[in-house]
Amino acid sequence: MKTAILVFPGTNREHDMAAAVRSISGSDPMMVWHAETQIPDADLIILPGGFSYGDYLRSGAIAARSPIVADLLDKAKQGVRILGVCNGFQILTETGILPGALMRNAGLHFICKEALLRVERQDTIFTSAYKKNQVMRCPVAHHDGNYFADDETLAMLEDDGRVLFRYCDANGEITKDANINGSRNNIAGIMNARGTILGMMPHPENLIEDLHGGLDGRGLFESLLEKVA
Amino acid sequence: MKARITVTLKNGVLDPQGKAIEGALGALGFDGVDSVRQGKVIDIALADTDKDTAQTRLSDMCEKLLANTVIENYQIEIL
Amino acid sequence: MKARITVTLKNGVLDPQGKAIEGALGALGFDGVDSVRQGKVIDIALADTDKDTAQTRLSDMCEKLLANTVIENYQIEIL
Amino acid sequence: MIPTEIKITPELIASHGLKPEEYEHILELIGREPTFTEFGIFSAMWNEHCSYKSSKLWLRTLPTKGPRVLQGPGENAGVVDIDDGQTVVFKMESHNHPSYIEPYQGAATGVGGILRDVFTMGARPVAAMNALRFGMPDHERTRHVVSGVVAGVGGYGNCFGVPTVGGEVDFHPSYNGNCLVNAFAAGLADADKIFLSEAKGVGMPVVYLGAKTGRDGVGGATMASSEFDDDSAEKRPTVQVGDPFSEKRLMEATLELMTTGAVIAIQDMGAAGLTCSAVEMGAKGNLGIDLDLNKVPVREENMTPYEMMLSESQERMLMVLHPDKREAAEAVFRKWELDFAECGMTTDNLRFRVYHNGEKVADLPIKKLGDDAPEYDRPWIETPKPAKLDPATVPAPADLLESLVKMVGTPDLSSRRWVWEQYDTMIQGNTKQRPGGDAGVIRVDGTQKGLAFTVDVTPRYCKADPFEGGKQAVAESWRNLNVVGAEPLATTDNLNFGNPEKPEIMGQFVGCIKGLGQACEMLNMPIVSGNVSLYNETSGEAILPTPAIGAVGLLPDVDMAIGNGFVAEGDALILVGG
Ligand SMILES: Nc1ncnc2c1ncn2[C@@H]1O[C@H](COP(=O)(O)OP(=O)(O)O)[C@@H](O)[C@H]1O
Repeated sequence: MKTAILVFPGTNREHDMAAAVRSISGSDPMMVWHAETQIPDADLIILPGGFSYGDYLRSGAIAARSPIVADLLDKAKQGVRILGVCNGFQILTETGILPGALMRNAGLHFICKEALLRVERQDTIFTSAYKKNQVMRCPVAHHDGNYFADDETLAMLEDDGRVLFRYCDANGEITKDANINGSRNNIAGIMNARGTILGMMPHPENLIEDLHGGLDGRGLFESLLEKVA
Repeated sequence: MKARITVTLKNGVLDPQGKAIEGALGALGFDGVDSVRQGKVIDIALADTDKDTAQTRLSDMCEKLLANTVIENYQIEIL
Repeated sequence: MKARITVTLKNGVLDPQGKAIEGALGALGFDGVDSVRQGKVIDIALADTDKDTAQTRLSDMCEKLLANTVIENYQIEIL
Repeated sequence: MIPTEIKITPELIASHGLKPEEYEHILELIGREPTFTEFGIFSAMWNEHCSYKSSKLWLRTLPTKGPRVLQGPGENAGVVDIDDGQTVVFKMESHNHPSYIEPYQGAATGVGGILRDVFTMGARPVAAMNALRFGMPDHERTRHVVSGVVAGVGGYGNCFGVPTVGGEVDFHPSYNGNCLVNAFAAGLADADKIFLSEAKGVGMPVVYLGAKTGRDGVGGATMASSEFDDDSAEKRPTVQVGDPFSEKRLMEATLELMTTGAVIAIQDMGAAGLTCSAVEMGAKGNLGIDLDLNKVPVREENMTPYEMMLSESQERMLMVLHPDKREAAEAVFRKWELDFAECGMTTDNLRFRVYHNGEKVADLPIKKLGDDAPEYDRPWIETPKPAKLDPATVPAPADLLESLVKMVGTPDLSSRRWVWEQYDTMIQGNTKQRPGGDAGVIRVDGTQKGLAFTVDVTPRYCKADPFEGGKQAVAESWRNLNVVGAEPLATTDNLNFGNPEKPEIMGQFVGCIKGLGQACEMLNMPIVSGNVSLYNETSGEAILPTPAIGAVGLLPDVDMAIGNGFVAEGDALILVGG
């Protein structure tokens, strides 16, 4: 399994992501600089968290116009697996690879804490190591994680089962209180129609070893890296 | 040539910043504030001298970068 | 009554956002962009019917909340 | 020889924070009237902030050496050995005044400044803390200051990508008009890859890297410079705006550059950026420096030499590079899209010479700028010991539970979660103990070792008894490290006091220094870096004496770190100590 991690000026969670990939797959990911025009052959492309271009103008907006993105669009069409986390998710929406937009958190503050997510489906390449409706712990650290899509888009996402993670309470209920950032339908992560691309705000890569106080994030990488026991 | 681009949220798109300002104005005792929406202005100085080319280039800039047309409208004003 | 408040950075204050946008426009091939500065617009709907009171209240709002007068200027326009 | 554009009047001298006798001393030193630019350079070098003229004498009494100390005070940050050829590099610094004027940007640029101090040494920042002190919650400005400062600390640190692992928040009326923002940062570097500010070699290029120079913070001088001001309709703001995105690139570029072998000496530009950094590099290396201001990247038109030399624009570095590594260096600068320019050269004449538009605008003896800065033995009076409180005179609370609930609800004891949830506490994936414990703990990446961090001081103790209060701050930080299982290594301090020209205030300062010095000595926690912030007063009222102590400890095995939560029902509670 070959993994490529895209790095933009201002990306800052590429090492966390690389550590997760290494820990679970046993091999080092390739780091790909945004100014390249070609992403090396990889089975999985990851857009990690951070503040690409300072998140100036809009989060992910300037990164989404980087040279490397033309090839990212091609790879997306070809069906290469893509994971965008946090700023990576914002970049995926800004490129149009995923629908919707990520707006300022409803509370306006940056939020860094552990959230609870409900895993909506088990039958995807991203979640096969989890159970359907499992409640997983997952850290969040973002300022612009408030997912917005218009009614029509939202209905399509829901009808097609493309919502993979939602903010929930300890019982797995999708409540207003559990919705840490004001996202529509408590959405924390969505897929493309083919189920090959996932964008999510929370950081599974920051909950993968005992030091982090939990292992709930591992499942995502185990699913993707086909290492499910 | 100078231009001002105003980028505002589309109707129906929730505006957390606007809402927060509305709340804060209320808390400061300003009553009768019915709604607040926040947007951006981008002031650009261009080398262009022709108004029409400038206009075309500016709307191109908006479409390609300055506005996210999924949630935002834009308006160009040449000053 | 509707009003638009435009808040811009004072001259000489560093505008990292504007600078980043300028760089991005250049990278997208838009040449001749001499400078970019980013500001805010705040659109307010007020219950007031008298223009003068509205104007006074709005500048009060700007001073107290909407603009950071240490680094920003504001401009009020009643629509 | 050098045109003097502006007459130096007593008012100008006062507005630059210099005393008439200090100006006399300048005249003696150079044997003529300084040019306006030279005058600005002196005022920058000789102000309290740069010269430590009121505190130096006392700072020398602090214990700064130890078997693990590789670099004590005097560089951008202290360096402490953590075994296996690795070091932890750390420092704490205040940004009090700017944070009160413009809370968000003031706090943000404070964080930026301390991060720069750490990576300038060649260390990648791995942990941050912030000690914050605000006025009373019901004071009209407090809410604005608190929310701005916290958002600013977070806004900068989160974007830059360093986990915040601890801090303090206190409220007291003495901070109503003068908040305190003390930022701490720590980084990791290999012991043989530490970079210092001492220039070496004659004829070496002096290179400017980072953001362009603007008129930011050219403050004490607004009055004077307004005479040049074309659009004086708008008073020039002197607030510095932080750009964490530039800082992140500046760090990556700096660390990458260091691996190429190009860097001989490096110094970040903090307060009075170009002046202090250039003088320091030259003076330390016994070399002169020539600067050509026309080469300096500028953000605004028609900047005067005075303004450029005093600008406090953020996210800038000055370095002396190997001439034969020019290309490698340029490639790094270009990759990270940073402005850079070869703007000067080292010389063997021990002069600090500045040129602008082909004219020499300053020509000063470089060593004297620093070494001959005034130093004062300010009169001080010992703080009278408060009368002992007789416990019998204090009525016992009627209802203990009610009192407890009340205490838990006070501003000083309530939860700080609202604050630290706005900070990224787990980025880099090595955080073991996030804020909420006694000390923050991180793993040293790629090893089993852990580092623990805490920042402490109880200002009301220091007010009551500066000596005991100083000792207590050190003892508490020592205990905080101990209880998470760390061996205390060393400390950094941030000494925040009122006006040192008042003997009572100077007495507080002296008392605290003696106390914390003694405690550091006895507990084997040398002070390896620090910062002094004086004149924290509003309308003659000083803040509580606030000597914040930042301490760092080492854990051989990070997994052995102990948290402060109860683990299981039925566990025994044991009270240790007396
Ligand atoms: N400004 C801050 N930034 C980050 N963490 C903070 C801040 N203020 C307080 N904390 C954290 O909140 C917790 C409680 O703070 P405090 O009441 O000062 O603790 P203590 O009295 O045990 O030192 C500590 O873990 C501390 O590190």
